[in-house]
Amino acid sequence: MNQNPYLPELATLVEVIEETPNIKTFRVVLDDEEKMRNFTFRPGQVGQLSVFGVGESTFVINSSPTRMDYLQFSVMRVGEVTTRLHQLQAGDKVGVRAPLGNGFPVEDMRGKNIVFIGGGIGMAPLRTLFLYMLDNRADFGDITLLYGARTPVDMTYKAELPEWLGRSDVRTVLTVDAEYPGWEHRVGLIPNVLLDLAPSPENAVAVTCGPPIMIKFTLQALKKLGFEDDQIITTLEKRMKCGVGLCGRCNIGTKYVCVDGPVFTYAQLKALPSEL
Amino acid sequence: MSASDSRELRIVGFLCNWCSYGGADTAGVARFAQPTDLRIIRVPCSGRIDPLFIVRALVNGADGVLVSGCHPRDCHYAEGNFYARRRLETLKRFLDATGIDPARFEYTWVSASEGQRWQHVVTEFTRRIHALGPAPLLRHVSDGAWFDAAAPAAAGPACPCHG
Amino acid sequence: MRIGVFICHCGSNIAGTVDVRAVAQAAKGFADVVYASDTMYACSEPGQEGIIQAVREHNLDGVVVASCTPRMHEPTFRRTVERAGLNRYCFEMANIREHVSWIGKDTERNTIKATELVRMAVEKLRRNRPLTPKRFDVTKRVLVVGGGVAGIQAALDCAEGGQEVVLVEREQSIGGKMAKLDKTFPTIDCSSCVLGPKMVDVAQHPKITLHTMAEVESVSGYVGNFQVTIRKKARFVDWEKCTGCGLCMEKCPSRKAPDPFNEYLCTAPTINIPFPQAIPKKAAINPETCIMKQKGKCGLCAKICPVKCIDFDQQDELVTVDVGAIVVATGYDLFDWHKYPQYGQGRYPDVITSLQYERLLSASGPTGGHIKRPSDGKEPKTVVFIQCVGSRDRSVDRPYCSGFCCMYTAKQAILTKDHIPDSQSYVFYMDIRSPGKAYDEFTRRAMEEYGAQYVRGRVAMIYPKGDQLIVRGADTLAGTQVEVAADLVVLAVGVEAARGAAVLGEKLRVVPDQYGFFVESHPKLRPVETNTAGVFLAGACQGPKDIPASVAQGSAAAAKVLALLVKDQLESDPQVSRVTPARCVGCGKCVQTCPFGAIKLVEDRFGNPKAEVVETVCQGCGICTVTCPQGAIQLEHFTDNQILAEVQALCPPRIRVNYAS
Amino acid sequence: MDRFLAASQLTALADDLAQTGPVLAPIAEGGSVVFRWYRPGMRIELSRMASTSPKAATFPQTEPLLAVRREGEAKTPTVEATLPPRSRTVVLGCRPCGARGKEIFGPVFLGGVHDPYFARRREDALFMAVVCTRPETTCFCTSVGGGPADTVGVDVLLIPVEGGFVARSVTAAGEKVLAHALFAEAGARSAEADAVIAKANAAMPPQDDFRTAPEKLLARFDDKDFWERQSAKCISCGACTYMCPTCYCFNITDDDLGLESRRIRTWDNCMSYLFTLEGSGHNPRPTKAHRLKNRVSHKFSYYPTIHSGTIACCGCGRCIKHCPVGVDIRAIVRAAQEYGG
Amino acid sequence: MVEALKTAIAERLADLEMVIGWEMGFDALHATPLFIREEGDLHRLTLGPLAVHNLATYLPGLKGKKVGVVVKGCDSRSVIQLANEGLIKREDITVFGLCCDGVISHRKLREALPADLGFVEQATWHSDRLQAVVAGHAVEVRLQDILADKCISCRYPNALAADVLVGAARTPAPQPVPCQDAFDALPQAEKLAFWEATMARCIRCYACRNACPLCVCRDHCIATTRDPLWLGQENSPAENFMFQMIHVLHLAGRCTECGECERSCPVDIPLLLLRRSMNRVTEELFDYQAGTTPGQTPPLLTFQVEEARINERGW
Repeated sequence: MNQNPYLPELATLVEVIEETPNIKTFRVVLDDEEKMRNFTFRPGQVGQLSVFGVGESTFVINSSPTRMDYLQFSVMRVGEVTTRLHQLQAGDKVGVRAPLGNGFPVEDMRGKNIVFIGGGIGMAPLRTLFLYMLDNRADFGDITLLYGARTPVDMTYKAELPEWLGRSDVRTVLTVDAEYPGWEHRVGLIPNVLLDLAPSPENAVAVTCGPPIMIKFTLQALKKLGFEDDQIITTLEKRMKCGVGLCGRCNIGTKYVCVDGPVFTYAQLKALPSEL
Repeated sequence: MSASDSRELRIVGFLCNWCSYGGADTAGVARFAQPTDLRIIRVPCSGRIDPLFIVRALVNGADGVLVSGCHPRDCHYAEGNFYARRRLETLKRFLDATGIDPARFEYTWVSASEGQRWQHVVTEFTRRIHALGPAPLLRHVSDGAWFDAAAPAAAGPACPCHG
Repeated sequence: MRIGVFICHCGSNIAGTVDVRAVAQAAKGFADVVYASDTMYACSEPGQEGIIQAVREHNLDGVVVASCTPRMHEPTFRRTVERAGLNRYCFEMANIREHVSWIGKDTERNTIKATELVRMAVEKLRRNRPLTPKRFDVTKRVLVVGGGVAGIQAALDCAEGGQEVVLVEREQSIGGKMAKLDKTFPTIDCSSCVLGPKMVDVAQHPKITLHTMAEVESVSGYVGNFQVTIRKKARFVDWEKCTGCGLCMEKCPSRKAPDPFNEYLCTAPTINIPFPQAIPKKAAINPETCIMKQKGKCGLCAKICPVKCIDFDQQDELVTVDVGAIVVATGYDLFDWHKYPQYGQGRYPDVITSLQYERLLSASGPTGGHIKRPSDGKEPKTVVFIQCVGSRDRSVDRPYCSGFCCMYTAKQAILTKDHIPDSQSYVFYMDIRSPGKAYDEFTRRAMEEYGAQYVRGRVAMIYPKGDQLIVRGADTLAGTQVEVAADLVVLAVGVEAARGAAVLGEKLRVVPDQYGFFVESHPKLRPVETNTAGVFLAGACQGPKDIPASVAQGSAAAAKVLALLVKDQLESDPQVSRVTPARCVGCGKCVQTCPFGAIKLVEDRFGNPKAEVVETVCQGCGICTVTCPQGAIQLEHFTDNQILAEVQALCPPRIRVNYAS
Repeated sequence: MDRFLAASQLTALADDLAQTGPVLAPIAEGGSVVFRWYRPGMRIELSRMASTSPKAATFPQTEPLLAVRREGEAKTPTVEATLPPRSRTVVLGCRPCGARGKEIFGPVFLGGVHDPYFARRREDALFMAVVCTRPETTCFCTSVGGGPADTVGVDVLLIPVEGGFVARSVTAAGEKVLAHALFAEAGARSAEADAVIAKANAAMPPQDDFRTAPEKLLARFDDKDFWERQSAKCISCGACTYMCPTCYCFNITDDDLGLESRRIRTWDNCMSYLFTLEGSGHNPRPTKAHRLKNRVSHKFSYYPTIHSGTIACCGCGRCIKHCPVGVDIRAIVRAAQEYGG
Repeated sequence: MVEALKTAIAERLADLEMVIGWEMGFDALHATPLFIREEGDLHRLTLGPLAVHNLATYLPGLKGKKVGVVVKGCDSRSVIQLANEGLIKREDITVFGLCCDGVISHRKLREALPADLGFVEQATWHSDRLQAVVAGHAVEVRLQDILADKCISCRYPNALAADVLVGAARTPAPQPVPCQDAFDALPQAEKLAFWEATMARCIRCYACRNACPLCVCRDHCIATTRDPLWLGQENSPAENFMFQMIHVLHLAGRCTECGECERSCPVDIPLLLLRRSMNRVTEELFDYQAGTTPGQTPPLLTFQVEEARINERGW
């Protein structure tokens, strides 16, 4: 990259979707039409969204490279930038620096059975890969999506769930932590539901993302099911500023999450110092 | 008065909502003419005024800062101006050490009914600030980012003891 | 954010000296402003509709109105933006009328100033966030403190309005000062005949719980949810059983108990019912003078009591009640006239207060309604009334007018003539203040029909001569010295805040003014509210008042209480402090300085102390925000960032965006 | 090429160079010696090492990155990179360790990613370093690959000799500067200069052998007790990182000026709690033990591991000398190396 | 004195997680904090004019632990103040107090030596005289000539509220600090110019803040937060100065004048000029010296309805 790595592309919010009380999804189109046309990225890569005058924050591009009408980011309101992002409306301008990071090892996953396990906002990085696989369905084996949230209210991508549930070429399972009026799907914690589904580790890759506590127990469940460390893929979240491996925040030992990640296999993570 | 003749200076007012802001309203209702330099920031109580707001304004180039609250014992929140009095007096007496003229900062008490007093306070304070003239401004630009050969040498007059 | 800015002409009030179009035009250039216009009267119906329409048309999520003071129309416009579908806190006002157009004539400067005030408002608004009030349940019960006529009226009105009432009175009976009066002006009707039935109503009303000989011990909580502890003082009589037969009073051997009801003109039996119409009509023992309590023997009352209700071991009792609102009606006390050297400072028994005189006039008083002077029981023929004793006198720090002394002095002069037709009254006065319905006519009658001699002037001294008192003063109208040889001197002693008002005020967080009267929320528009939500004022505790005014205020306070308690839930103002627990180090400085006890330290799940704001108690002063060095507690709607944004809007930092170009 | 600069001409040289571009020099000020942008009248002080490092020449504490303007009624933003203006920048009178320090930036800022701000400043900077004739108690440049007359990153070496300096060009750019009229023939002084260098090298204390540091530090990664003891006296300030010629961690923040805003890069400090604090409240380096571990390990383990053994430390000793509580990075690395044999 | 202290510490060490003292540091002119965890560490303990650090700074970070701390008179005030503000629990702390003869100012020492401190080859104390070899030159310096300014004006040489007091009590003999007097005498405009020039060399490393025993926000200091956003990150004189204003105002009525801010500053900014000025104000106004009386409320956390020393200004 020989251009200014700090310089964001101007982009326009084309749609803002309120997913949950504290998560919004932003659909973004680069103002430079040619750049938008030529924009390529790998599922799992991230982007930095700028609110000018406020700052930048990192989010995974959760749209699929196979559907390039817009780039999609889902944002949970936690800090200054995310709060200001939440105040934006369609038509407002933001800055985008993308793609950054490594993305999922899609090539290595071809021909394999894929198990997605997503919790809460952790569904965002899975969505991009999930859609990518749906659009290249023939390249992959069985696809299972287990998606859980605390309550139905906290579930993102509600508009798409019926379609996913309705597809015969994927198995979509939804769960919430506790009974909820009107909820017709599973009730139970993700790791428990996962054990219940018991996907086979044979020729399979598990892709998981979610809050730390969920990851911890999901890993245990996957081990119990016979998944090896290199069959488990996750994506990390770290405080980032530059996004290009300079500013010194997001390293775990010698690895910079913004450049060498955010996607790691569990085997790779185990080889790193324990500083998550 | 001279204030209205010369260039306007930057005077920031912090007024409590219940007394002094009301007092300024009362002065307005009574059409008590005042110099136009002052800009008022409304806060619920003089106890909400962090002395650092005043410092921030002065560092940013305010020529004067005027704080006004309810008279002692008349605070809407019972105690806010008692805390304010200690904080503000401490700041005022300290300012000299910073090199910022303490006369550029004043605090007082004006009740909601004291429109005339408010007019007097504003007029006098504005007169005082005009007598002092524009405040010297600290540099807001760091050397490191860009070297500007035209900028004055950073080493100004030194403290006699510290070289 | 998408901000709309509306610059109000206010007819020519603003537009006369501010170029409102220029301000609107400039506002279009401000950050996040997508719409700006000027409007003739922003607060008018079309003005408000215009705002709503613009919000919808331009998809605004924040509104700035530049018009008059926010103290006037902020609530109006908040409702407007709410009607437009926005949160009411996504709104700011710039005061360009009271603070700009009305105080300066220079249009150019006013326009610049107005523009800057608008920019300031925009910069603050950019940092506003939607706030939603919390809802909480209301306790449907009201506490009335003080059983004088104002408190009685408030209690009855509240009870009639369907609310439960707890009435607390310090003395043994309700009735207050009015119960001591003989007649009332200007009708000369019998005071106890007017008040008595109301007192009985209180006693009999099923919704009213009455605690006399009781005081408010402590108050916690907040509007809708106060917890009040009441101390019921030991009366050594079981009032459940006492029938008020009065047998004990007759037999009690210790009859030298002070008699406050009769203004200490006489003494009372140690076990006593203060007056025949007392409510409750129950006896109580004064332990100071009780032989049994002092010496351990006697017990005569216990022996003769037909219902065996005497209990020498009775202790103070603490009762706790939950109430949603509190009416303070603690009335007044008399100024201590002994501070004046010229009236003898108590050396002359025949110098008495007007309230003592009322007791002498009263048929239920110590003299059975015959005017007999204290020294020798003689009927006075010459009575001198001195007005403004402790009123309108800076030298004793009582610069205010007590209001009703002129009237009762006139009444007492009339009654004196009625009682003793050959008597002559003299009234020393400063001015006669009688601005009430049929009041001035009344004072004229005292002079003209009853022959009271009004002397305009101050009394310089009183000294005894024989069995008379020589009252020497000035007649400022005649420009001469006057001397009157009086048989009795009655001082129209001014009123002051009731004893204990200051202590009660602290408990209730109601601020007294410099003379101890409680301060109302607004002298004109909120005369019975206080600045503590849910606490109301009635009667003379707020300032000197006569009976009709006190009754009116009692009713007014009751109306406020009823309007409050008719709601099942209340909303708390969301402009309160909020803690960011991650930034709180638990040092407790905020807890220490909060005047309302609205912050407490709680432990987080790791056992670290963290400040927590009780939103319903927090009044939104922001003292805590300044106290917290790490900015972990922020007053919503007046956060550091919001105020700093205003500062920066006025004094922008002189940093440069691009040095290279 | 060798030339001679009389000690008395140093100020004249600075004055002259400052006419055509910024000059960063160690200035005596308020009892301190700090690198400042030289302006006539300032006193250059070479007798002791400046407390701050010369890294501001290539990596100023504040570097504006972007300017954003919103213009017109639509307020559409335009974003512009605010690269520093091009102008030759002379660092006059730093030590060889200070010149070497910025070389640590290269593989990072001009490696996988190209940082145009650093690149431009690096290209425009010319380092005239003074040879150290005597080591301070905190000096350990020879243990990390440098030396008192090290020429890495140096354009002109100023070798103190009787009456002034022998100015020895190391690079072509350096040679160009030596053409300046204030420089005289070096003549026999060149030999004197060689002797000074030899003596300076000999004066250095025995070297530490930090070659095993990368693996030994990593081996200590999970030893909480070790790092807690090592960091016990650390007060988590940023004196060490801000003084350090090689520390390059930075922060990026926006300044909102209403219609305009800017994005600036400022030095940041890995010893600060906020440095890695995540939006969720989670902090991967929550204690000073975690943070000191990262700082030491970055310099002596991670960086050398990534960048073919180069230690990200120039041995200037500022972090030791100016640490308010005397934390000694040498001692920590040694302790890690010695630990467990 | 040091032996008596060692004995006292040894006696109590079993009940304490650690005792914080000093040991010699990286050279003969620098001591450094020592964390004594076992008796074996005790032999490293040192005292004397090089023991400059205020070890009370570590106490808030060790909250909840039983800790011993060695304090000079000035440092002991920090312990009291921290306890008064509830930032430490006094009962958790064992205070080993010293009767202090004063500590050196490294800056004054540097000025007194023929070459920079870093060139020291050896140094030994002979009571109040330092004999040193620096850059090949042998020199002798008297402590009284290089005494830290805070020691010149010291009113509390003997540790206050100590659990163990070591050494012979000294009679305080506070003298005016010449550099403060010189600063005070400057015309106002020159003061501002002085700060502008001085703040230009500030690098915002926050050593002054982190070394300050009373700066307990540390990880949450508003200097580096965005909400609230008090300070821009550009290191201009104005922003650097603003940071010092935050520091000094947050310490108003709390500063114990231990001088750690000034001592820690790597670029020698004379921060005590500000601290002393503020302390003078709070003493004038509230008759208050922070950290001298256990149980006292800091003056800005309380008030009096009638302030004896604040005159309402007439208009």
